[in-house]
Amino acid sequence: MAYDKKHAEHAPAGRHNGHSEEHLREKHLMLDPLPRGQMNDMVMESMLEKPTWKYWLVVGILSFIVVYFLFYKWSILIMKGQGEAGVMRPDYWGIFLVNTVFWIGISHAGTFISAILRVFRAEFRRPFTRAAELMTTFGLVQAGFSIFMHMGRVWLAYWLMPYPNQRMLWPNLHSPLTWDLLAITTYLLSSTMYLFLPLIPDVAMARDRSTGWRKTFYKTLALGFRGTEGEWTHLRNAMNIFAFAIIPVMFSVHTIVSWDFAAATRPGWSSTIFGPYFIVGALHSGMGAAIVVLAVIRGTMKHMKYFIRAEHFDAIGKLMLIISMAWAYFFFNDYMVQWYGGDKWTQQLLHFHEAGPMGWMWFAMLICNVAIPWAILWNPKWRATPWLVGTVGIIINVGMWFERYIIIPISVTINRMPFTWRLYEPGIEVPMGIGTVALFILLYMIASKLIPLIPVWEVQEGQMAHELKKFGRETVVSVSELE
Amino acid sequence: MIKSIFDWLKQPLGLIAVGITVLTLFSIAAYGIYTTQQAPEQPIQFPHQTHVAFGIQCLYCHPGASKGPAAGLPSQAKCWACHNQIAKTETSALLAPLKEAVQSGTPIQWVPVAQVPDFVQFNHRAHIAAGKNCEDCHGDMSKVTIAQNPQVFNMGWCLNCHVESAGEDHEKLVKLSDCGTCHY
Amino acid sequence: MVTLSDLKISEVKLGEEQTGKWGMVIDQDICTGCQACVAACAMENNITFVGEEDSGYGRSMHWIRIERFWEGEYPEVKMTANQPMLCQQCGHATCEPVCPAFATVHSQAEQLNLQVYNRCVGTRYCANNCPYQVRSFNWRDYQRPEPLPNQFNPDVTVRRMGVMEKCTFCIQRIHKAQDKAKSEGREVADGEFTTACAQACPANAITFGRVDDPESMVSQLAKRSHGVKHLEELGTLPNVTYFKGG
Amino acid sequence: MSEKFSRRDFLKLAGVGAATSAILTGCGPASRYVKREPYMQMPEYNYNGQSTYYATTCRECAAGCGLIVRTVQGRAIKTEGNAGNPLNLGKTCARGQATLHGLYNPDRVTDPQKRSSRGSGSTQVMDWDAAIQVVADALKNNKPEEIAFLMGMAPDHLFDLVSDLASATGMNAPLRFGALGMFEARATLSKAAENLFGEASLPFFDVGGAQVVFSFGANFLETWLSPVSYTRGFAGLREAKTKMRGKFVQFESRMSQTGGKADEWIPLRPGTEALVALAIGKLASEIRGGAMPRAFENVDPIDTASKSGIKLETLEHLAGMFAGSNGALAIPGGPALGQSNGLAVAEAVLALNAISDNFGKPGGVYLSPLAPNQSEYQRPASAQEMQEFVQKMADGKIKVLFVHGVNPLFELPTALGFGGASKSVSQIISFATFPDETAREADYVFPDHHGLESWGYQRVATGSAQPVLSGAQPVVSPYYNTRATVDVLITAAQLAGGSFASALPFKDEVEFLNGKVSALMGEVDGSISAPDLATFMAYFQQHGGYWKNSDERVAPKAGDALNREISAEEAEFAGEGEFFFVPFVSPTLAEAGANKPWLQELPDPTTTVMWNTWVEMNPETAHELGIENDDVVRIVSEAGELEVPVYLYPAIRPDTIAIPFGQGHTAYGRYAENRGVNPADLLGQHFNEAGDLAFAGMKVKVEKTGVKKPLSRLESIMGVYGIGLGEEH
Repeated sequence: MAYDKKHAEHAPAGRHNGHSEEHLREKHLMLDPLPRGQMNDMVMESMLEKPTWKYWLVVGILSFIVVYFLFYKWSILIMKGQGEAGVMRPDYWGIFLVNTVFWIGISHAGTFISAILRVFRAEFRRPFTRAAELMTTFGLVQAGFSIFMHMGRVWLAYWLMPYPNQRMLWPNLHSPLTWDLLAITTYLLSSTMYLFLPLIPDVAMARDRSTGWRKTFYKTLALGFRGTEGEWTHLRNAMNIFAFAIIPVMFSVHTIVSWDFAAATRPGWSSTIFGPYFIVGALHSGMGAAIVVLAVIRGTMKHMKYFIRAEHFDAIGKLMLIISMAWAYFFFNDYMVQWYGGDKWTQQLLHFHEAGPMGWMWFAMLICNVAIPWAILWNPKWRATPWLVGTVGIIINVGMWFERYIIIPISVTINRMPFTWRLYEPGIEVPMGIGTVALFILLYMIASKLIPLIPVWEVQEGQMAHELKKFGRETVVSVSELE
Repeated sequence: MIKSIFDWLKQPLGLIAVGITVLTLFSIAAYGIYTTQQAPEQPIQFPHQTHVAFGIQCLYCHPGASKGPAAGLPSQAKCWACHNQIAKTETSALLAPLKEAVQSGTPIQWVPVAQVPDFVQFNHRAHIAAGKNCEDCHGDMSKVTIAQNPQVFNMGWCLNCHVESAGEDHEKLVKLSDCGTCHY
Repeated sequence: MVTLSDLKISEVKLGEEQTGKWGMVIDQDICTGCQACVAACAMENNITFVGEEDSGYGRSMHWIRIERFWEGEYPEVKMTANQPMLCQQCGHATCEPVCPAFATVHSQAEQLNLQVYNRCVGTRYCANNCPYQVRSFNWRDYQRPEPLPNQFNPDVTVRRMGVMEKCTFCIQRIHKAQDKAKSEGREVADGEFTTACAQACPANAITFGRVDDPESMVSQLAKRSHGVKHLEELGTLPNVTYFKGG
Repeated sequence: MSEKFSRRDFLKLAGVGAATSAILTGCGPASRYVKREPYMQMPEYNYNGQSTYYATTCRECAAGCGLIVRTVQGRAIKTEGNAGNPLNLGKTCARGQATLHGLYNPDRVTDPQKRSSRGSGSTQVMDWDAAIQVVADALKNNKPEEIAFLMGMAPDHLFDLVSDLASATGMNAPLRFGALGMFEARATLSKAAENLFGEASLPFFDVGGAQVVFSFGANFLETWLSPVSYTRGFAGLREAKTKMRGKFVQFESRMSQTGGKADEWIPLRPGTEALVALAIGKLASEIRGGAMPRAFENVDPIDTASKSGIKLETLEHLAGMFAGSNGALAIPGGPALGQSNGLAVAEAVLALNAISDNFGKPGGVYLSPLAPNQSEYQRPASAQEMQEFVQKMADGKIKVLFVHGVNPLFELPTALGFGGASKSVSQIISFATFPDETAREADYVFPDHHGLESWGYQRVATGSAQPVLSGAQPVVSPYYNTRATVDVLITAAQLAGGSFASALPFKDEVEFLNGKVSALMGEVDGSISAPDLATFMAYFQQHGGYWKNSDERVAPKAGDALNREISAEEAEFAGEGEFFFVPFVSPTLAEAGANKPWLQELPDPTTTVMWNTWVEMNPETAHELGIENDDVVRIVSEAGELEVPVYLYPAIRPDTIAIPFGQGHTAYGRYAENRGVNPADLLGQHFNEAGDLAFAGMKVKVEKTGVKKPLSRLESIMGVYGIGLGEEH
């Protein structure tokens, strides 16, 4: 049942013209179907493969980082107070909120890839929707953690939830933060369900191919899915509803996050364009993160080179390029509007961004978010090189983190009371931020051993629906509508 | 390993064990909360009912209530003013601590019963002036020995009364439901 | 149990103009910057000190601070008029709508911006959104060793780690004066009490009183032509008037 | 379940429950299990939960402002000014507000102590009987002329008691000294008054009534003489209620907090104050016309302009301003007087007032009224007198030294050698409330009450138009096992017997006070009057003192103020170095505030630095030397050297540096110890003609150390100075 690598990567060269069969196979779709059983086995094998010592080493290191940097430091933070972090007047908000926005941004690409591309029936999405959806959930976990780290009295966080009480006290619905919490909770719940629905057939498949505790585990998760026609219909309906419903949720979440800033009276924050700007920014970092995840999965897990191919990197690379352009547009737009506004504090802030002590970060942000993606993703060959696109993904994420850092602690340095201006120097936030990254990776590594990272039924569905047909001398892709 | 634990827990015995654990935790929590609502131990088992039965007014010993924020505890000099004329003071074991305190000049360490947290700025005077009686909040002292709270002094209880007493008077309602009336 | 609908006033009318009740006038021309108000405020309101390191890193807890800038170059250098900056008790405050927990709310009764310490969860949004930057946060559980706590004012809550605090216009004094006046069956007279800062100020640069009473000292002073309100252009309706003088 | 078990269980579980509910609901500490102590005997004027207010006197400096202290259940909560006291009319400065941090300071001396060896931290607690015996033995076993008292600047009841004791027994007369008096150059001021007006009194400047005020170095809004009173005067100068808004010009080389409020700040070259004053006098006299007064004959304005660094046009403009005003007032003070020619400066500036003819007129110069129970002005010791005293100590002529209310090891310049001379004194007994440097070098510390715990009175030296005797009473009962020094001395004198016992025939402090104050009963025009002593004393305590109802300021006899020759020499500077050195008293800390944490946390009014010492340096100069903010530099004078971080101060002459006095303690409690430096370490033994230290007459060198020590500033270095914002547009 071993899958022959040659089959995929070194397809016999017999090209006639640009529309040759092989060309189509390579460029667009996985039109080199394998038997269903074999494909299922490949996915199972990638999951059940006995972890190497390297895997355990990485898991060990990450666990240590999570336990020490995230939870131990957090307990210190809770006991000793926010003074352990670098926040002060006027930088009341620091890296914790930078990380919150950053992780929410990352979580966006998951939904974007799986919901929007599903709604628009972008076929190339099929093999990596699962990995992207996992990113949504895992990213939101980090975002939630970061928000709780930020709170001065986190043990009272439940006050932000509306619950009936004798004191007639409710959360303030005027506050963007209340909506933040509601939106993030909604998003976390809906994206988890949206992750779970397409997972059902795959865990059902896994259930049928595993023994021991895994069988119990998958049996519980599969909810008794047997693959009858009725079940498929229900599943498809549910997924369709969710795919459509989660899109506005996704847009609302980051718009609401942007309100935290846009609704404030601070110079540089009070901007009407922050909503779409933040969404595009979120997609920018999210796509970057997704491509990194894909590159890592492809590079480290067995059989993944069949499922995740250069053509997918090419497709996502194009998307990244477009999003980078959109981001540049919004950035420029925001900048121009603020600059033309001529408010003296905003002028001061813009000047501080570029020429202040953290000016290097402003330029680094532009290089990472615009210059490098444009230079590399323009080239189809480079775009189809997984490690290169993955590197660009990392660079974009660094740039987007810088962007949030500039928007939060650097921008709040400049306010309307020059007597209070002060530069932020992070403290315990840095190790705790690293802790969230470690937890994110760790969750992925655990997930890769527990659930199929490739939605194998979706891939099969795509392969069934598409077929190469010859019309005379032309080879074309035929599509049969399944849904 | 994990499976075996799961399996064991699914047995009737396992289910019972789970039930007992949950019940124990719940009981401890409930008991902990219950105990906080009990009257604490006092240095002297002060019989309020006896004093009330003699017709002593609340304000005789707690005169601050009508004048300012705190009702206050009577000084032992005040206790002694009556008690040194009462023969029983010499004999009663209950009163021995009082005698001891007065003679040695050490203050009596009462444990406060009716308390609000530090962040609540309570003023007795305003409540007495508004026509509230002591027993409305502190219960009927003719029925208890050492003071006991008839209810928990929590915000819902305070606010309920505030809103009710405001009635239809909008201005009064504004004042009585303002956060700054009690919290600053 | 009372429900929300029983409380007609609980629908806080944010964004509506408030008339203002208590106000302050500060004459910067006679403020000497002596810090007596700062010390008086700290003593009255149980404000903690934070030590050298934290105070140098923008974590001092002053509810009132005196700002001064420089004009010109040596030898024609001038210190600008000292500017005591404290909570402006805005009629339309930017701190209020952003608090998710209603910990900073507008007092409908006293027309002040309240900070309800026990409701504060420490998101610090209010401080971020305050254009005057006059809020201070309890970054740590700052310890005041025994017997310093003997000095605590029992009328003011001692704040703990993780809550925001700010100038209250000495609301405890407002309540005390009102309570006293009520017990005597009269209204609070102008000048009967004042805030700790105004009381201490050796130059009498701070005047406190009812801005809704046209006869009060503070209203009379505020009528002077050269009074300014800081950042009024933001629509915050501040209740502190400054005289730049000079 | 046994009773015992149930109780323990109950407490434990209740504790857990309370802690849990505290955490989950955010309700603060569950104070349910606190104990509450009622009064054993409630004072009749007390109510539960109600404040009681007591009038007393502020002891934070020697000005003698009246205080009203709010107490609740025996704890002092807040100090306010006593609105009845004519000196401060209900106002206080920051130090008066923070006096409670002294009362409840965690580092007070709690019991009488015997020190195992001088300077060591190990002490042995004594009981008061033994302590008093020590004092009695010290009095008895030494010759009276070998016993000396060193006291704080305040002319209070203890000073009267010790003066009485000294005059009756032949002991050395008590010396009053304070760094504030040294930096104010009080001796120079009263000497100049003596020279000009024939009366060695403290002049009083009616700033509030003036139209134009020229201040030569007088930092009257900070610590000078009576800052609260002078601040009120300043407000009067500025307020345009019945007159035009008055103008204010400050002449000084480093902009003080007072100078910061000036309309015109004139950075003259240190040492040329007398010249400038005389030149302005000459130019103003020319404008006024008539014969040129003799006082101004010697000076050449053109020469003055070049020497002082002030343009001639500026001098002319200032002279025009001074001559053209109906109410011009010139004030000498501070560093201008603390120079070798300080007396000439004081005379020249006082003489300026003669042009304006304002002696004894509103907005002019008066002589301060004497306090009600005072017969002549009692000047605190000048630095030169202190030096003579130190010499006496060093020569072994002093066997027993009592120290109260002053910390000479910190306040006196090291160069005067108090530390070395004290080794020749066989017994040093300190009555310090706080464990300061001198107390650490003392053999015994017999702590006095804090000012808010003690009885007494204090004469107001200046600042009020009415004669004022501020009264003090305990507002709280003593927190620690301390005892009033007056009581200690009375009891010890009884024990010592002989002339000591007969000099102090009192039962206790209160009897002594009654005796002193009762003399006022018969006086007319007093603020209080009563037929009997008990009532009179009750009023005295209730109102916070006794004062006359009438203005008793004395108009100085201006006679020949203008017809004396005044030296027009420049000051001489000691030491080598390129910088003039200006030490100044920290306006928030003053000489004894460093142990009060909230005073440490108060930003300095000019630099906003907290919790540390800095050296002010002109940015241009610093730039040339390659020095930046927070760079630690070594300042070297002929007397010593110290290392201190730099504050680039835009309002200081490029050839001048300045360091605040107030920090640099090696003892004095956790908030003061090992914090900052003491600029008095740099001062040499140079005095002016009046005996004041020429503290502003030093030249120093500045060396880089390469170390950085960030100063804690309230201000933003970015927002205020534009540093770190990036280069200009």
